[in-house]
Amino acid sequence: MMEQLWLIPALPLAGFVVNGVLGRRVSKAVVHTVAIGTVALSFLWVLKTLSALMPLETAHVERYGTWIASGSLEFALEFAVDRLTAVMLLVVTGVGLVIHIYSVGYMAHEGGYYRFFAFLNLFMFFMLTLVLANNFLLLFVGWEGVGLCSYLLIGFYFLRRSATTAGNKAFIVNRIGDFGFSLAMFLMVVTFGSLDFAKVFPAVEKMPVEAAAGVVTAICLLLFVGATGKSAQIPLYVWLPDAMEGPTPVSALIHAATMVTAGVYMIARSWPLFTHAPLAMDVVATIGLLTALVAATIGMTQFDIKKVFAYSTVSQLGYMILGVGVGAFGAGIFHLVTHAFFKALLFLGSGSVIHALSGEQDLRKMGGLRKHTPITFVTLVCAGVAIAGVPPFSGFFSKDEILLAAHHHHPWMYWIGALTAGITAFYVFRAIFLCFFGEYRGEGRPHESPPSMTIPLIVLAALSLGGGFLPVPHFLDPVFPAMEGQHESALVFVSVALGLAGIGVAAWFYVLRPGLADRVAASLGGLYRLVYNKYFVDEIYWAAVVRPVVGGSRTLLWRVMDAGVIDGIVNGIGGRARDAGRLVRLLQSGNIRSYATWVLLGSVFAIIGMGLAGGLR
Amino acid sequence: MDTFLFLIFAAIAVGCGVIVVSQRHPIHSAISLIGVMGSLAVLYLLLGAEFIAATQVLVYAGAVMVLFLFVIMLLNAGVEPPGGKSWPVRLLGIPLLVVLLGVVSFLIRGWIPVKETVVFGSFTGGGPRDVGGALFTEYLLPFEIVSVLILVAILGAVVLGGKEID
Amino acid sequence: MAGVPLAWYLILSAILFALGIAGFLFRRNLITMFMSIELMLNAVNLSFVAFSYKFGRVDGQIFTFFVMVVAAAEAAVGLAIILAVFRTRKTLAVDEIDSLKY
Amino acid sequence: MNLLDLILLLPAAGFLAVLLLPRRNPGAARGVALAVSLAVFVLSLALAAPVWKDGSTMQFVTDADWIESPAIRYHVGVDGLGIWLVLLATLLTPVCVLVSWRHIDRRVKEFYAFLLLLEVGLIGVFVALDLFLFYVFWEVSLVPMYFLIGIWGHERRIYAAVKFFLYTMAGSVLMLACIIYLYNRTGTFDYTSLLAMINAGDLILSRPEQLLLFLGFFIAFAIKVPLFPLHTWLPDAHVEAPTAGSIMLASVMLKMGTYGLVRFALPMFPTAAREFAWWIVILAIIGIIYGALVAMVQPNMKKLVAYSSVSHLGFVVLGIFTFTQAGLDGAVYQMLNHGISTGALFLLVGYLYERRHSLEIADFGGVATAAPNLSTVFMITMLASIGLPMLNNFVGEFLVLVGSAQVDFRWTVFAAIGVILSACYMLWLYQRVFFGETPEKVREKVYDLRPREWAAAIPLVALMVWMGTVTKTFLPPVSARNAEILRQTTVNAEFLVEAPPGARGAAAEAVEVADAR
Repeated sequence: MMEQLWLIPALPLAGFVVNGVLGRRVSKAVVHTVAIGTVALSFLWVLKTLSALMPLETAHVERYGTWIASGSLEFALEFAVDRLTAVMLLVVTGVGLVIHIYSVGYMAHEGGYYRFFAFLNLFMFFMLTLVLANNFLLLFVGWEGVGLCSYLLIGFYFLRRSATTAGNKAFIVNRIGDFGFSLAMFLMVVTFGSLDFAKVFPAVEKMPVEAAAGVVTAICLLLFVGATGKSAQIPLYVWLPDAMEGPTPVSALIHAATMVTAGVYMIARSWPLFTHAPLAMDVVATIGLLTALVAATIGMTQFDIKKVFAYSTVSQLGYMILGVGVGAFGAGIFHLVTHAFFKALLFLGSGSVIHALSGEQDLRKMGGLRKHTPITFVTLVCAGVAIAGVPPFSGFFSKDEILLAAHHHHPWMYWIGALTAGITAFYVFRAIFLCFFGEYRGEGRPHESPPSMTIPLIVLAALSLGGGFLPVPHFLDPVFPAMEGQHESALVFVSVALGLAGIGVAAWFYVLRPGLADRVAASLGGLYRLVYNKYFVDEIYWAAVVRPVVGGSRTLLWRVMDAGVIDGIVNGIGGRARDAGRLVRLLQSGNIRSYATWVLLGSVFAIIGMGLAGGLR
Repeated sequence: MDTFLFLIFAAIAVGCGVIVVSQRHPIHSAISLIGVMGSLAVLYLLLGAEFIAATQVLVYAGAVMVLFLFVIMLLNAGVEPPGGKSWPVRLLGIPLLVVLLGVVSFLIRGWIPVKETVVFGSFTGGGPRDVGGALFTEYLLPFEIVSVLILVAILGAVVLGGKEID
Repeated sequence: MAGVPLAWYLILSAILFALGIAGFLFRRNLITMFMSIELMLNAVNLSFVAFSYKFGRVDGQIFTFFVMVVAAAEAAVGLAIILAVFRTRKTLAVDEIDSLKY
Repeated sequence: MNLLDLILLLPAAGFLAVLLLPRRNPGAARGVALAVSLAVFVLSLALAAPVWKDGSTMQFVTDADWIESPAIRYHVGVDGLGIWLVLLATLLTPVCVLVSWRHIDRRVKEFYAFLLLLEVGLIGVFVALDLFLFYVFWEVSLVPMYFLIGIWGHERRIYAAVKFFLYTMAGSVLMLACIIYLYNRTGTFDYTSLLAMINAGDLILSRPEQLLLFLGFFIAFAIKVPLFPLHTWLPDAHVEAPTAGSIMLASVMLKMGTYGLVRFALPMFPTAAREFAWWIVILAIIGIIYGALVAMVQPNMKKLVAYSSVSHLGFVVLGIFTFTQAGLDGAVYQMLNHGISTGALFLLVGYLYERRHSLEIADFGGVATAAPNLSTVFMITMLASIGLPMLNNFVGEFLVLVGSAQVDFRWTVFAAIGVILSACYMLWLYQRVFFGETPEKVREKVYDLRPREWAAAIPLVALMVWMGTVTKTFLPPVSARNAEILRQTTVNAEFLVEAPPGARGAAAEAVEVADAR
């Protein structure tokens, strides 16, 4: 039975085409009606499809034809829905819809309104394609497509150089990740002769362990390279903080809730591969954990509110990667869902603050806003407690599940993860306290945002608070392999305690004893500067990669090699030919008697030759 | 008798030829050239080419050389100045000439046996009747073409010599 | 009856021809060079006539006839050119007339 | 006379007609050129359907005597390999006519005449089945391009034109020598007869013969491609050429080289091709990375696009010398893709030049504000060029890389680096030209697309999307022909097993490699 799955991505695509072609000529109302309408229809279609397909014990596959066929290779246009996809579909269309609505208010006074909504719709199309894809190639289509939209939307304010540079950085860093992903695909084609999930995964299962180890590990590591790009893990996380140059709804939708989690989704989706490559899994988990810690420490020191949340996103993505890395795929996806709620909320809330302050993003120029923007304040606190892992809010459930699974894997992973949870609580509440408590330190008159912005905030706040009770892990049980081992409930208290301690410290530093934070920072000296400057990673990349490549290309390859050596040889050949000509033309002296001599010389040779050959006989 | 005549006129021809080449003044060269041509006419007679011998005297020694003399006098050409600019001539001229002469003589020697001799009167096909017969039958077309050529040459000479070339 | 060997005629022709070349090479006066050419033509004519005798046919002489005619025409045009050259260059020294070069 | 002959004849007739037009009336020259080129395009569309049904055999064949001795035949035909390239040439000629409408303002009728003559040469190259005829068309296409660059180019046009001519000539002379050698061996220039002889084992070239002949052909083709390190004529030629010249050069002429490799070099000298494959692939990969790196630092837009061509065509050569179905299909597809997307890039750069009269990136900035539609079209083209999925280049690059992965994964790794770099240089270009504040000069001079310019750009953009999504329209005939060519390369290698002992080892190895795949 066909459920017309293709409609789900096609609707936003239609919105993109309509807005892209006509958007400049119609009013803003028409633009956002089209954009929101298509996404809403898509959301409804998801609901309809899922209710028709429930309980969805096995995947529902729809085939629309062949995309690329060459010899025995065939790459199909195939969409599939299973429970994992169902969760993702709901998150993407649901959060996407909320953020579309929010954007109406946020973008009301911006230029390029139609462009913004067209790009958002295009993003929805690619993200839904990514989620629905039933083979790696189609997944890759979505994967690259969302990267494109990310690029377009980060560089939305294209008059600002920093914005377009950030866009380029995002695209190129993602390209490096995609390089890994595509290599993984090629390796899969070579190994399994196909990219269909339905063919690759069973083939892995059947492979003997010894044969599988090498190549499957390689595939997994390459896939993970892709994931580090898209999901902003070490060493490719550097683009995400810069991506905050884009409008805030974009940061919420693409760079918090959906696109950046594609890596997590992809790893979870290809669990049959990863479970056959324990080494790769360890790498994944370690990188995830490391990213979570490093990003969290940077988050503690930043003053740009969006940068704080950006590093928070990187850190939380680290958690998810840790989750899937230790084999707790369900928990990873669960955290993905709850994170989509509370991080979207954090960004939208910060967007509301920025909107209230007419574009101010520096925490040092905020303060005391809880009186001016009460709804934003309340919803942001909701998000804060959710991310800090305070029970019984959503972050608590999902994060704890990951941490427990990590403990089961390696106890030290748990402790680092728990420490990170404490840091997380600290920096989120540091931001909230700096923003909403104390005295107002900026200029201008803050004002609460319009309902089109606050209503999405409230919806997301509700989801952040209650999202933990969604039975996501249980729902995903049939999809993923079962985790053995039992929960050690004592550990739960540790992480919760650390989280609460983080909130407490933040309150002590920024509410009770303002100024203490600066003294602590000063006493840490170099260490603080190191973290504040994000461990100088951008600078190191610049000096170690970008500059040598660009400079080397310019001087060595272009000037020396191309213009010097190759063209030198070519022009040299031409020049020598010319020299030879210059030499030979001296014969053409203009002196008739010389010519006569040459003629005579020739005749003598001719006659001698003919005589020798017997020609005259 | 044949040998005697041949040797005398061959000697005159070569002698005059050497003067033609060695004299610096064109008048001397021209006069000597007439001598060459005259002696050649005698040799033609010895070879039985009566008509050609006559033409040689009329056309060459008479008309052409007179033309030369006129031009020399018209231009008032004097003794040529010493020195030349062509290094290939100085370097290669004489050796090449010697080699050429040697090779050609060698080839002729090898080719035509010495016992094959020329006897005066043994060939009588060179009278005006014979030449005319061949000329107006077998060689009619070349003959006509040559007549056109001469016409063109006359025109060319008139045009070239007649006025200043800008 | 003893006659002159035919080869002698031919060698005489070769000598005259070589003299003609020598004149062309070593004389620097346009008119003398032109006369050297005439000398060469005459040398060739002698060969023609000699061969005409050898083969007992008149064709060689016909050729000589044509050569004379052409030589006459050539002399007319050539001397006209020399006149023209002299008028523009005011010299007959060939080494000075070398503007047609690289 | 069938349709294909008509397609060859019509632009030739147009060439003469335009030449005979009065010089006073440039409009007439434009009109005639447009009408003729459009007519040719419409006619050539009719070629596609029969070839699509059966891509592996030659269709619309005409085989007539041209010169009796030496036996040169007018033998033309089209199959799955040539059909899209023919269509590419016939499509881009009217586009070029439109592009040059205002841009070319002196010696107008000569320009269009040369353009039509160029079309004859290009179509001819892709349909000729007689080696000598192929060579003739090859040179026929060379001459008008020489004049297009040399007469209507920019400041250093003479240098560029001469360089272009000499480079290409140096290669094609080698090719001619090889063709003549083959003729002396077999008594025929006819490609199909030659192949038949090879298939039947009547013509067995010894290994040294094959190596030398292959090299002769290969160098001619490699210069045209251009393969690193024979590429330096390309940037100069592109920078100096007028827009239409650049488009034809990049889109169609470069394909002559890669087409020649697939059509002639591979099937006729399979042993040599396989023996050299390793080295050629290394050159191709160097070209991919090198071209991209050098493109990154170019201050001139056309040079940048030219170096990007070096990079893209590296993929094509890589695909060809994988000797896999996917690699070859990808390579041929990539030829078309590059024709469309790089053609469009040159078109758009040409538009920018018409406005600002500069090709220096530094002279631009903020064009997105001044000309949003132009920027959008450029964006789509750029995305196609860097291989975004759903646009055309992705399909080709993907297949090429799949093919290379099937042979040696290391190749794929290095070649894929080029994909990263392509994003770098293109995005950077786009940022510097289109984004940012609009300088005064740009605001004054840059206007948005005019209807005539839209008309030239839209078909290309449409094709980018079409070729990226519906590959079924284009790929099947190509695949069919490539399968045939692959079979041919193994057949030849098999015959060589029975050849003299010197060739035995290599040939046997080649067969083994073929079987292993």
